[in-house]
Amino acid sequence: MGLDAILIPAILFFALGVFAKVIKSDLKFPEGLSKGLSLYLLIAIGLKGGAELANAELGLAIKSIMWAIVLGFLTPIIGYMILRFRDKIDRMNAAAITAHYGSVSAGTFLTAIAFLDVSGIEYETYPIIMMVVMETPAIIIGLLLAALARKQLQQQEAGETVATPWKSLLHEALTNGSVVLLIGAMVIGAISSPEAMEKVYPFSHEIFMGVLCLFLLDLGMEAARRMKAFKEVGVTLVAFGIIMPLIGGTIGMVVAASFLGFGVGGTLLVAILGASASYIAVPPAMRMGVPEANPSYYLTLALGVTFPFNVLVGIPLFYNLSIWYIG
Amino acid sequence: MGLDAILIPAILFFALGVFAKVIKSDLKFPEGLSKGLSLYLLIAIGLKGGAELANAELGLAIKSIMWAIVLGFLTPIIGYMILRFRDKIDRMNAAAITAHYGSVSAGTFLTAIAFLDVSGIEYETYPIIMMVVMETPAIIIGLLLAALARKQLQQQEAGETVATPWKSLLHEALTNGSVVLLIGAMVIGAISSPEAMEKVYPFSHEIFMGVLCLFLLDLGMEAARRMKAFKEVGVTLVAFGIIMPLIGGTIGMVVAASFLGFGVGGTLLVAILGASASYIAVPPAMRMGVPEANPSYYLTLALGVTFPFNVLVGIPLFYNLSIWYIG
Amino acid sequence: MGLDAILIPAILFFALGVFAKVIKSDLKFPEGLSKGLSLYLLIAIGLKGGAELANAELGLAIKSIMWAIVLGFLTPIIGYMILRFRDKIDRMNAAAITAHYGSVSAGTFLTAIAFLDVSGIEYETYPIIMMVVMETPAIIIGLLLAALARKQLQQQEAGETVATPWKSLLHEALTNGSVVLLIGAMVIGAISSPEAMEKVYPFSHEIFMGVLCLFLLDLGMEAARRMKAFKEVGVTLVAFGIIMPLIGGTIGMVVAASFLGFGVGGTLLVAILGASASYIAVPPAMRMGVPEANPSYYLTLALGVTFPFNVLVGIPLFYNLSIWYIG
Amino acid sequence: MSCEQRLIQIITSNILENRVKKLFKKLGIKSFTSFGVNGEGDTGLQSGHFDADSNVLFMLLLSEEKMLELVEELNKDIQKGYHHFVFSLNAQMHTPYKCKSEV
Amino acid sequence: MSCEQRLIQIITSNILENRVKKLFKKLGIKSFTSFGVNGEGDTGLQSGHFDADSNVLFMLLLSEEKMLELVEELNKDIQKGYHHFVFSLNAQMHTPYKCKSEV
Amino acid sequence: MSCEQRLIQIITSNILENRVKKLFKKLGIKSFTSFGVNGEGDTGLQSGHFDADSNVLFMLLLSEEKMLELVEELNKDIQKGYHHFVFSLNAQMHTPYKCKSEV
Ligand SMILES: Nc1ncnc2c1ncn2[C@@H]1O[C@H](COP(=O)(O)O)[C@@H](O)[C@H]1O
Ligand SMILES: Nc1ncnc2c1ncn2[C@@H]1O[C@H](COP(=O)(O)O)[C@@H](O)[C@H]1O
Ligand SMILES: Nc1ncnc2c1ncn2[C@@H]1O[C@H](COP(=O)(O)O)[C@@H](O)[C@H]1O
Ligand code: NA
Ligand code: NA
Ligand code: NA
Repeated sequence: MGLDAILIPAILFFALGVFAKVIKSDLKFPEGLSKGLSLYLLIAIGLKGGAELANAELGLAIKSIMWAIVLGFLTPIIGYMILRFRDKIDRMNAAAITAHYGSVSAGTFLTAIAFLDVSGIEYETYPIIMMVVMETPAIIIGLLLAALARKQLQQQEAGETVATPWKSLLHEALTNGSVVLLIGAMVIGAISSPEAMEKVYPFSHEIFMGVLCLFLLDLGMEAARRMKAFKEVGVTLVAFGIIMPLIGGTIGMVVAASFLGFGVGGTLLVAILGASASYIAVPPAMRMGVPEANPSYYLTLALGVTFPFNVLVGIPLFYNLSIWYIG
Repeated sequence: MGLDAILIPAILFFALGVFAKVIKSDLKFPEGLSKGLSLYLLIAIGLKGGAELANAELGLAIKSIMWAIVLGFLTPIIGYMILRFRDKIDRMNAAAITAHYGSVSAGTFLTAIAFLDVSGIEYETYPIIMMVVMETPAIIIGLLLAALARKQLQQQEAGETVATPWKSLLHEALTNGSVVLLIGAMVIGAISSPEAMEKVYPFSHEIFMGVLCLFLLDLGMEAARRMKAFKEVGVTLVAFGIIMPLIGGTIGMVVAASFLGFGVGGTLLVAILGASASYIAVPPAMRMGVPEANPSYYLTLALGVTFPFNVLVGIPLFYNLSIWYIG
Repeated sequence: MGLDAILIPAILFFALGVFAKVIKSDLKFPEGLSKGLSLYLLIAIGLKGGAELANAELGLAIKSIMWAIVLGFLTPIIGYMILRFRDKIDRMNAAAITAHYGSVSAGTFLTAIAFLDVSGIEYETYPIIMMVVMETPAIIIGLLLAALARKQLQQQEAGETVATPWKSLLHEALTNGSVVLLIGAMVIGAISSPEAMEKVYPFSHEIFMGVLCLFLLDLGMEAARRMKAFKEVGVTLVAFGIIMPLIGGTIGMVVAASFLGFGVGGTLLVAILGASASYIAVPPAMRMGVPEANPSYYLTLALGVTFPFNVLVGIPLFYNLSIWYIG
Repeated sequence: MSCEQRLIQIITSNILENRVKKLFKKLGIKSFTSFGVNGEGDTGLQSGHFDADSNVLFMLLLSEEKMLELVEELNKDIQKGYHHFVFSLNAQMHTPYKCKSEV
Repeated sequence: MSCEQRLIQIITSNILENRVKKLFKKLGIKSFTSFGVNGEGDTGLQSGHFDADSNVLFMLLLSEEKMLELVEELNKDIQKGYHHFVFSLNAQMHTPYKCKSEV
Repeated sequence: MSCEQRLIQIITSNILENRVKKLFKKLGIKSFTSFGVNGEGDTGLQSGHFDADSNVLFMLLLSEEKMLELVEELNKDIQKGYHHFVFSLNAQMHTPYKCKSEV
């Protein structure tokens, strides 16, 4: 599988976005367009997941959900240990950054689905449910690590101990807009009658791929814009943004293939769940819950490093690895 | 007909929007998205109405239009008398508020159409023409009542009499953006050749239901946000926001079934015309023509009380009432 | 071919937009919507052109491109000579204005395609490639004429000679957002597999005509808004805005029919390439490269005069002329 | 080169946008800046969903005298019940050719 | 009729919008204007693509005392690490009925 | 804790946005706020439909000296024919850590 694999419109539009900014084109999206597109994509994927859920095997669904939670807790802890190795990155930033890797980038996940759709490869739909589940555990781990760090810092400084406002932070994590939208759309997709859903399909299914192209074009420009901050972010973090998806993706692949018994398609999707870093659900939670961390770090990593890496390298890589691993 | 009836995606998305705000989610639509969606919906419904109009029976069409005008004049007058009973609400606010009930909420009307479409119930299309017609009479009544009130107030205060600038106010009412868009799209739908219209259908018809879902999601959030103002608005007005649609809807039902001879589907639609309160066309007209009234009152009522009431209760209620009434 | 020809939804929506502003309706599009719509249209036309390009005859494609370049250079020079006749318009404004006429209005071109599609008339697709090519030569001519003018002025004033920053201006012209988007979408359309493209079609092809209607509605309003500036712009320029498309369109027609051997459909499209004036790609280049010119002039001409003239008169006119010319 | 001017800002409902623009025209004011804003106030929530619940903010640099004329016109409107929220600040204009002309 | 007030402007992340509104509520401030802005600063690029990289600007006309109360509350937040960018200017309020009431 | 600064506002065409940002970079200015606005002026209607007829407003808090440097740079541009609309106001900065650093 060569270059051909990524010659699908969605990925090409992403590349076009990056290219436009690299040649310093003045191409620009109007305010609000990307927000609108990402609302659309979350609803569409939620409806799709819900409709599938209605036909899902309960046992495997529950098993998937449990593994999703494990993934969501495990990846950030590994990430944190890497970032804290030799005290490279301070505690607060390490906590905030790694939380992003425990969660998921819907854009990357959808690109992987587009990749499978266009290549005509079948895939299990449980990963869609896993994606929804994975939005929150990572946030909780991030807040927890930050709270611990905060305590340690305050003991060192012997200053007054500021209690972490757990209740409001957890509320924030669980009522995050994208979480509510995904779960809501999923429930609607599951309880609506198939006839009713069919009327929504031209909107949610048929134009989906085209809307994804538009979204990725914009994200390509945004990724390239973020790349300018590489210098400020430093080589350690940029390296982390490439190593972490490799680790997370490998764990995801093993979980999907060995523990959930998925085929190549489903395995690629879980690998991408593991590999990708959230840039919609987690950043707000960290802004709110870990104000001491610098948003520039985590946004640059998630959008400027890991996202383009996954779209351009991660998807074909884990696709080939999955074929090899599953045999 | 039980809960099932409202388990259609459009209504579920509305409920999701309300739910999101009730649990204080930070879900948010970007600036301009709802304005864009509502432009789309007006165009789509206009085109549909126009295409149908081309095949309409002239006699029944004219009869429908005349009854629409009657409804548009009658409901606000009834509403005004209710609000002025024992001087509960001052004249200016009473005039401005009731004007909204003589006009129509396109969102509610479209939800009723979605309800019928999904349930596979046939309906007459004359109500679409009636909807367009009903946008203006109510505005005129509102301005008239306010002008009378203004005169009375000025006589009491014995101050200088400010003449109501009728010409500019009527111009405003008749050139209101949504009125122009609806009538314009209707004319275009009527005079364009069927082959030409077919090229527009994927946009105006096929993705319609999905766009409506998105719109209702946003309106659900907006309705919930408005509910917070209940306290300021007071119990009288909130009660009015529930009683008025019951009255208006009943009148509409009788008109449709007894005077226009519509079936259950068409009767439901006219009932909803009577029951719903405008939040797009009338508020601007009142802001302009009755500046003395408080926009917070009429927006809270139309969007925060009557709209959710109609979507969640009114539609299934009048559907069942129509079945019962028609026999 | 009478009035019938322009009774297609796209043109009717344009007329509705003009009408709305003429009757001073408060109809308004939300911020960013027209920018979003025009991004969509550029992508859709680019993809279409690219897919066609993959099947194009190389010889004719190259010949078309060369004639496109000739057209792009020729029309602005003719325009400049007209405007400078008896020193009617100063050099800087003449240079900036005529550059717009060498380039193309995508909106007009798409309306012409809609016109052909709806009328069931076949057309060559080379004009789509020509459209992309024509975006830049005109900009270069405009900058060149302005640079010459600047030199002359400075010699007259004996002031310090400000060198024209050619490198940055050419960079600007070649990396202009709409140019990058069009060429990028074209390349993507050409290299993506037909199966992949098919998934994008519901978005890029099927809803296309409807989106175009929405866009033209907005542009109709904008055109009417610009017409108010007629007085400031003066009768010479307004006349120029009508004469120039007649000249450019005639040249385009001759090129298409006599030198490229196109049928009526393709000839109409090239005539429209010649007749139309850019309002997306060229104005930024002129703002940047010819700051001495008044944007009010060229925006009023391109949007308020030539665009409505072409949509309402030019398309049917050149259609009939093409039939007559080709015989 | 710079000069003293007043920066006047007017926040009003989208619906009244043209009404205010007509006042500008009446006073011969040809230059202004405007943009959409949200807000809350006596007239409730202006959340920007529809024209009726959107606000617009006008920003104008004017001479003190012109500003006072404009304030007077706006106040006539306010007395009729229209809610225009109007305030002004001292500003220094730095665009040279904007200092020469009045208005 | 006009009166002296302070115009305070607060630029913060979209994410913190509700946090700031709660402060308004706490201090009994019911009227304000807000709109979305982009920016760059110590916390990097805020390009307006997602909620997390969008800013909001609050604009309030307040009495000097009320403004100081608000600044104090905001500074408590800033000490916790939140990035609120806050500044104020002298303004003259021209809407008559807005001069009578405090807040 | 607060300090005196200048609030400078620059209104220019969207097309010139990057041009102005380059000036910021040249002067070592890393923090600013910006948003899209509409307007009318000598160069006609800027109604926000396309990039070419949209305006952008930059808002910067700077020290007096830095502001004058920026104004000087902008004026060079203005002399070339570019239409930047530039004015400034006295402001008081209330975010404590923004007072320590210059720029
Ligand atoms: N004190 C204030 N500070 C800032 N903006 C205000 C203030 N009062 C009112 N506004 C704005 O003016 C609009 C109308 O105010 P009101 O007439 O009080 O409803 C509101 O929606 C706000 O955008
Ligand atoms: N000096 C400044 N002038 C104008 N806006 C600023 C300035 N510093 C910060 N900001 C705004 O405040 C936001 C947060 O700033 P910061 O905390 O420095 O990242 C930025 O995104 C800008 O919108
Ligand atoms: N007196 C003014 N007050 C407010 N904004 C202005 C003023 N003059 C110009 N502008 C803004 O600056 C832009 C360019 O102005 P101009 O160079 O006069 O066309 C306009 O589109 C307005 O947004
Ligand atoms: Na992950
Ligand atoms: Na009604
Ligand atoms: Na041309």
